Amino acid sequence: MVKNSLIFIVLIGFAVLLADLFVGFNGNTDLNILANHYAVSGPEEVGSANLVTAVVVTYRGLDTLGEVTILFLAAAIVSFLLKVEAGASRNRKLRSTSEILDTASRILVPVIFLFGIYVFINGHLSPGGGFQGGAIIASGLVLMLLAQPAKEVGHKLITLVESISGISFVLIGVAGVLFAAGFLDNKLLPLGTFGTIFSAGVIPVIYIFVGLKVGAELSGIITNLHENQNEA
Amino acid sequence: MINLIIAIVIGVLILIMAIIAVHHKNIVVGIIAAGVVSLFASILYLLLAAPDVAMTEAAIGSGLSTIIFFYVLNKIKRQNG
Amino acid sequence: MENLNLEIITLITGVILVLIGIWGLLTQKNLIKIVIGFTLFDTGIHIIMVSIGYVKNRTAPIIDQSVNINDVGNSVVDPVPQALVLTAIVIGLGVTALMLTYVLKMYQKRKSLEINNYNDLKW
Amino acid sequence: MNIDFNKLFFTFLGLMIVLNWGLLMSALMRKIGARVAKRYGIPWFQPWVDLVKNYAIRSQITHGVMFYLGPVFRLSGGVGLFLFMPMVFGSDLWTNFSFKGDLILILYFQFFGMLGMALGAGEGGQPHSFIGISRGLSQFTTIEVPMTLAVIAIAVQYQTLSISDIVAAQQGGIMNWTVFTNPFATAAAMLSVLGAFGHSPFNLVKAPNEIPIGPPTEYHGTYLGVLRTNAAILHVVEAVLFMNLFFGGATTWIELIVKSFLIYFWSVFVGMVFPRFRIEQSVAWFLKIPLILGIIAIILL
Amino acid sequence: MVGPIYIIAIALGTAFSLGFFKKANSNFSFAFMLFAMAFMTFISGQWLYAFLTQQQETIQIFTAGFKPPFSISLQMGLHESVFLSLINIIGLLAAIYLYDQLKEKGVQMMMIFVLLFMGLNVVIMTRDIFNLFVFLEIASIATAGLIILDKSINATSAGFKYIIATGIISGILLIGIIAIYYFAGSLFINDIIKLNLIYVKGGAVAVFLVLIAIILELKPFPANGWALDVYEAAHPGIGAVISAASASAGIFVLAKILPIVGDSGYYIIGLIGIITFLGSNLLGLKQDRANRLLGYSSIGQIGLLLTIIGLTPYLGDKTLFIAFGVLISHALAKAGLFWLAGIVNSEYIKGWAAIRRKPLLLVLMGTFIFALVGFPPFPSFFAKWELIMQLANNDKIIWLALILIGSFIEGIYLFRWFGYAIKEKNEDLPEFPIKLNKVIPVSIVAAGLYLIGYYTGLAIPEAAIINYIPLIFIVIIFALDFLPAYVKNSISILGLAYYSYTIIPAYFENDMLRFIFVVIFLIGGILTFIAGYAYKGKRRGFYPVALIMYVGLVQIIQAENLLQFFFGWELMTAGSYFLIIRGKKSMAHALSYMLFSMGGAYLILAGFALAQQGQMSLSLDVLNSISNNAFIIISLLMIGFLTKTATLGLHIWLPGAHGEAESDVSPMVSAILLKAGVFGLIILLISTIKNIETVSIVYILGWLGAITALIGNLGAAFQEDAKRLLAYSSIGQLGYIVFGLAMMTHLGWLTAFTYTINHFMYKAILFLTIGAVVLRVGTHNMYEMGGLIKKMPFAFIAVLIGIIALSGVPPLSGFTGKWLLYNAVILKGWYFQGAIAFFAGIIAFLYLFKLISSIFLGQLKDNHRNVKEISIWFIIPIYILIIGLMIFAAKPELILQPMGDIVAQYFPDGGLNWDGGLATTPIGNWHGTHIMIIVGVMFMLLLTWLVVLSRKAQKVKQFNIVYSGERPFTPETTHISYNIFAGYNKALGFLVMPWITNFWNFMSDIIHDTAGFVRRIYSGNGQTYLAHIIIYIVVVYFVFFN
Repeated sequence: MVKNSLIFIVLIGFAVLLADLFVGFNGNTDLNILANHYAVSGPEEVGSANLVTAVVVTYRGLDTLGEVTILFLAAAIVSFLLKVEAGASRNRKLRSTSEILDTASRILVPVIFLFGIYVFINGHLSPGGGFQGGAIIASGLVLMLLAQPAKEVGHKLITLVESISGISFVLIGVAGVLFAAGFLDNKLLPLGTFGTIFSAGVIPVIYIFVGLKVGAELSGIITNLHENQNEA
Repeated sequence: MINLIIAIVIGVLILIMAIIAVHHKNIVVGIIAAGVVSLFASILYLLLAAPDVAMTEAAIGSGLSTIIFFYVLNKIKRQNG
Repeated sequence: MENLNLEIITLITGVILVLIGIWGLLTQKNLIKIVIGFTLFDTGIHIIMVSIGYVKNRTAPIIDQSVNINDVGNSVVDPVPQALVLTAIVIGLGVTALMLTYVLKMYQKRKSLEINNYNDLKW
Repeated sequence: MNIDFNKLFFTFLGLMIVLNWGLLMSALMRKIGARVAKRYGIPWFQPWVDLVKNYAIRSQITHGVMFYLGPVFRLSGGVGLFLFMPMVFGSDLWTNFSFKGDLILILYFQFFGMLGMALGAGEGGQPHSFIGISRGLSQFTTIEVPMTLAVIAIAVQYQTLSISDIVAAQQGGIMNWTVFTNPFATAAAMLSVLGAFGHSPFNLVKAPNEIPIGPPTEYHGTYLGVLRTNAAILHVVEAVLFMNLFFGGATTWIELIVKSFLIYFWSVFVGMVFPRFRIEQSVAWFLKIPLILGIIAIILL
Repeated sequence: MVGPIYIIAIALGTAFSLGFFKKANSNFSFAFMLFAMAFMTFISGQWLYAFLTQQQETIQIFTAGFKPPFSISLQMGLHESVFLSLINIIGLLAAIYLYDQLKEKGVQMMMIFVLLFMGLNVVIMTRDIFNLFVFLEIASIATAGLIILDKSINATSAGFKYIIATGIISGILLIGIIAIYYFAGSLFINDIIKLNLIYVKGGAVAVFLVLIAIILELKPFPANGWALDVYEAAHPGIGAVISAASASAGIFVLAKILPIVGDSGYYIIGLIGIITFLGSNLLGLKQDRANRLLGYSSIGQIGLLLTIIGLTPYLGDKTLFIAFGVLISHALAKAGLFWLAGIVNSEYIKGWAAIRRKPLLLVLMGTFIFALVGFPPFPSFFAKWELIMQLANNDKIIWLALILIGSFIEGIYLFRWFGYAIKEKNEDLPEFPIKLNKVIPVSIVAAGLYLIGYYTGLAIPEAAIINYIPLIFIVIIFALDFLPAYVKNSISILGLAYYSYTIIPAYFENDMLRFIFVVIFLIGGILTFIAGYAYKGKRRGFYPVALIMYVGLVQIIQAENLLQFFFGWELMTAGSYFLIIRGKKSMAHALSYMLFSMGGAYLILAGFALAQQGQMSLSLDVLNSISNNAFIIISLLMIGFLTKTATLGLHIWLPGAHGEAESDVSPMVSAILLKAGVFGLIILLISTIKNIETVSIVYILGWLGAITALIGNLGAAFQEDAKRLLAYSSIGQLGYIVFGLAMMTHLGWLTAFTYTINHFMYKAILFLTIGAVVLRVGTHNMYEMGGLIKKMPFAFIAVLIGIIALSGVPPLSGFTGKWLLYNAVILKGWYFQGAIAFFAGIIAFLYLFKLISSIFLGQLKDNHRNVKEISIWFIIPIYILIIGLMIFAAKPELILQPMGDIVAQYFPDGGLNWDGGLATTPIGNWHGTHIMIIVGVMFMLLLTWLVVLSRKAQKVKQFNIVYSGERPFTPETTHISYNIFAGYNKALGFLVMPWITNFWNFMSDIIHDTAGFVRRIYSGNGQTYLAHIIIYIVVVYFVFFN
């Protein structure tokens, strides 16, 4: 209890710190120069209707690359840690799920997958993008696994998608250095007509790969957790 | 103004849920409460004109994250039993 | 009430959520509860970030019919914090997944979820 | 070095005088001791008899080179001290080779014989010699401390380390003697001389009962003769040293004989009165009273 | 040139492609990964090369084709390229080192490994603060992944602690970043810097959060429990990466964001740094697990770096040089040590004794330890030197002191560990396999340390004049270590002879003072080396270290500036440490030697630093004109030198160190080495002769010297171990020298010089002889010997002459010293001190007699019936020295007159008057030659007299003692040599009670107990560690902001 009181006091101290930090915060009334630039020049420079996407994929593309790398790392570590040592039995005795869930999942999963793909293809036009789409795809996978626990998910497929999309991402970035103004430069492809699917340069392409990659990585994490479900 | 009230209500709910998440003895309840915090947070994001973030938070924070929690918890329970 | 803006409310919510998260991190003995504390902490930070990017009475930074294409600078909120939060959320998921996997592995080895039982390394 | 044969002759003559006086003195002391103990005692010529007898003994054994050299070292120590000691003040002939070195040389040359003797005895087979030597060395170290203080005190007092100069400074009346001008230094030195002569209470080194035989017995015959010769010389030279330092020196041989006898008698007298100390007692004793006297002597400078 | 962006591309491409490979192709995938690492190294290396040699300009790399702040930009400049090269080289070597592990664990680990380095590279290059966050996160997560390489429970729980701690820290960082964005409206670091956010109320807090988060990533004490657990639990190969590469990147990041903080950040960082440096090293003292110890040391070094960064305002443009020196030493040495830990594979530091089965590894370990502690010729030495000098120049004395204290504490545990490696029993320890892929990286970093050390040395003008050729000669000797001892011995002698030939004549012409010392050092060195021929086999490692000592000694003599002097001093310390630790039971003694030497060296360093303060020069002449703090400076330097002369209070290392050393090492470290302290003292006193403070200091010094002489000699009298006896005797003799110097008169100094030369000769004679005897009989204990005079007459004569000389009995040269001493004392008026010195001199007889009689006289022990005379290779140098001694005794004026001329430069009055061979002072006179003749002639006459009388003396067996009245019952009792001064001990033993040893033990106990108490904060509970982090943030915040 003494310890908790101490922690409480420390937390109050921390609260004071945060209060000092935000004491002058009174909401923004205007955009700062940077944001204004993105808002005003973004559409011309990048051609993406969704400014967040413009920032995420192009202006701060390196962050995004880092971000998928983090997921990739997380997936790799999870896979490494939960990897079944050779020789361990893969004794699977799974309870069967209900017919309804099974059937529903058979219909729903492809729809979810398609939705996910839609979300990341339209990332430069509407809310959503690679991450959201990838997460949606992974959710579909979860549903599938819930419905059919015994289903062997193709690890190879996941890895293949993950690797190819990752390499493609990097290659697009490098292509930007070689053929355009810099790493991950958007103008590698023509900007197209503002507001259409085939616009905004390489953003849709990148987002596709991001979406696939994130989807694959999250799926990887989940399947790894799933597969060891039954081994004690 | 309506936005303000919704924000306050949701804010309070978030905090209550957070306290439940931290302090409830049942871990399952805790995990769900944490998921609900994320869900409410995504509503806040919508209010704050951040649909992208809201989507992500909903899909990842309250969705996948909670699922992973449950997977792990489930595994732990099985090993126990 | 005139100072009470939407973003301030959310900011305060975020700050308190951060504090609750830290409280959970520091006081809960159960490993999974600790991870829950961490996710709360993370979510709190995200809320703070988005609040900071908000500009009063503006729309999402997506140029569609509701936005005048010639006056974007005065009609949308700051896209930068949102972009950052997107990144941060995904990172948070990665970290959470990792933590949980570690917890799982620790449990497999020692059959305990009490953090006090993992004190072998010390001094 | 130009060899001055005249000088060498007188030096040798002086050595003979000292030797014979030393032998006689030891006989007198034993006589006095016997009389005090209500015995008749030895005849006065007994030391000469002993000496001749020892030198005459034919059977000789040796335990090795160092054993053999031991007495030589010992006698060299005694003779060397004599050589570096001015005997009679004012006489160029009786000052030996004292101009080659000073008081420091004398202080350190004392060890020459001791060390050699210790080593020689060490090579013998007799275990007791070791005990004796270790005790002797132990005691000797502490004797020297008050002695040194006294020496420093008078060296500072007279601003010289040369013995002849010290004697010269004491000429011109009894009140110029160090014993009166610097009584504490003298007292310290006179107490330490008790140990130097090795009479009771500080004679555990060659204690007749505990170490009945030790080196003096193992060193028989000629060796013993050499040691006896040395003892006779050394006692006189030591007494002369104290005489020179504290009692105005001697301008004639007669004065020398009288003064050295009295100084020597002082140690015998104390020995008659006090019982023997154990070695740690004597070590501690020398570091108390004589040391304090020596320190006072220096503080008073 | 290949653009830096390709580092990212190649790393990511590799990591993503690795997924294609199957486990069966693990060799191929490893090669693939290695290629990526090599390519990254190549890119950074070529940029470094361009910056260094081609005046390449710093470049900015814009991503996405937009200029910052609109897009993320990277920067590649000289500093970036240095850090990238360092990190990538370590990465490449680490990958090679981890070959087996990575191959076995599969592609995931390889991916993680590559990504870690990708993350670190970007962290260094990026100029965008959020990008910094993302890649820091990559690095953290990758580290967390690497930690669990072996999946053990400890590794996993450590990984959990790590990930949750870094999670919190990055959360804090994120809050700070978003707040900075709010205040600055930009994420571009250059923009943020311009805005001076620190002056905005909330902005300051935002900056603080970023700063504290970066600092927390660097694991400041005490909020670093999580990191320590990681170091302990992770595979050492990973520990190396974390300690060397990640920490370097962290330091760079801190430097990068520091301009945002502005000048006010320096103070915080400095304070945090010094607390970390001291705290971490202190706790390291109690640590006996190797990996964790390395963790403490790593954190300590980072603390030092933080301190250096924090002191930037005072260090000025030297900061970079200093930080670089410390960092590079830390990174390379720590990586090397971690890798060694992986090879040795022993949990506890005592188990490292196994390492000496592989001499190369031991040498590598030594290199790293010495580099960490800051010995020459490593970069840390020069860095530390500059650091201390700059601190002194800016009057930051407390910082200076704290840094030296911290370094000292670090030295304690590092050398304790090294001592275990060299000396702890290793028979029971398991063998460890030795693999080429593990040894090569370690060797490369060690070579790097030497190379970089050489170049850092060149960067300092004062150090650039150091002659490295002798050191190269040593390296060659070292490379020839496989040759038999006699070959190396010959080479060494030739080397020293040539060295002597090149430098001695010049000194003879110009500088007699240095001439004396250089002769003692070099000629003494040659003589002791001759004895080395007596050793069979290879004597691995002996010659290089002995030569290091000699080179160091000559450097001290040759030194023209303070740095050179200190360079030589440290070199000499290092060499002698290795010599001393070669002894069979020398572990603890070598440690204590090292600690006193190190402490002394740091005092000297501090003294030098303060002395040159404000003089803009490092020449030795600065000592002449000390004005401020003169008392402190002179005292510091003096105490520093007195540690080497083993003056009372600082002497406790000597008996063991000299006593347990090898037979030909004892004379080196006694007769020769101790003179280094004397030389230092002489230089100091010459320089400060006119300084008012010297008067009071030398008065104390005089008492110290006299009492040291007494206690040293008394201690010797009670020894049963022959070599320890001589060791104590050295303490006493050095006490005389110090005493003589302290008198600050012509005669006093002449005494000191005489003793210096004398002690060199007779102590060399005695130590060589006794050492040779010990080699024959196999024991140091005098009571286990006896009667050896018949077996080794040459040895006996040598010892006899040695002890007569040492005791000061006329006519040998010891008396010269005594005579001068007492004349000096009386003229100076130091009567009591003189009396004490005299008393000490007489006590010398006790131990000298014990020495010679116990060993050579008395009864021959049964097991020595067949021993032979000591080796001819000992006899030769011994008798050469005896000849020297005799010449000095017979013709003292040959040496004393020139010495008088030297001393007259400093003390023109009160010298000796020479009239032929007759020396006179105002009070005394002495004719060495004549006394020798008189005594000789008299002795011969008397000997003849005895021989004439008893020429037929019959040689009998020892126990044929019929002339003694009493026969011993058993022969065993006839040689009494154990505790023969029992009575004396009873009376005076209280003087040699181990007060001083107890005092130092007490100090040591207190420090260790403190460490033991404080380190309980590391409870092992991850949650507690989190609490530490939060508390740390709050406390630092309130300390600096309110």
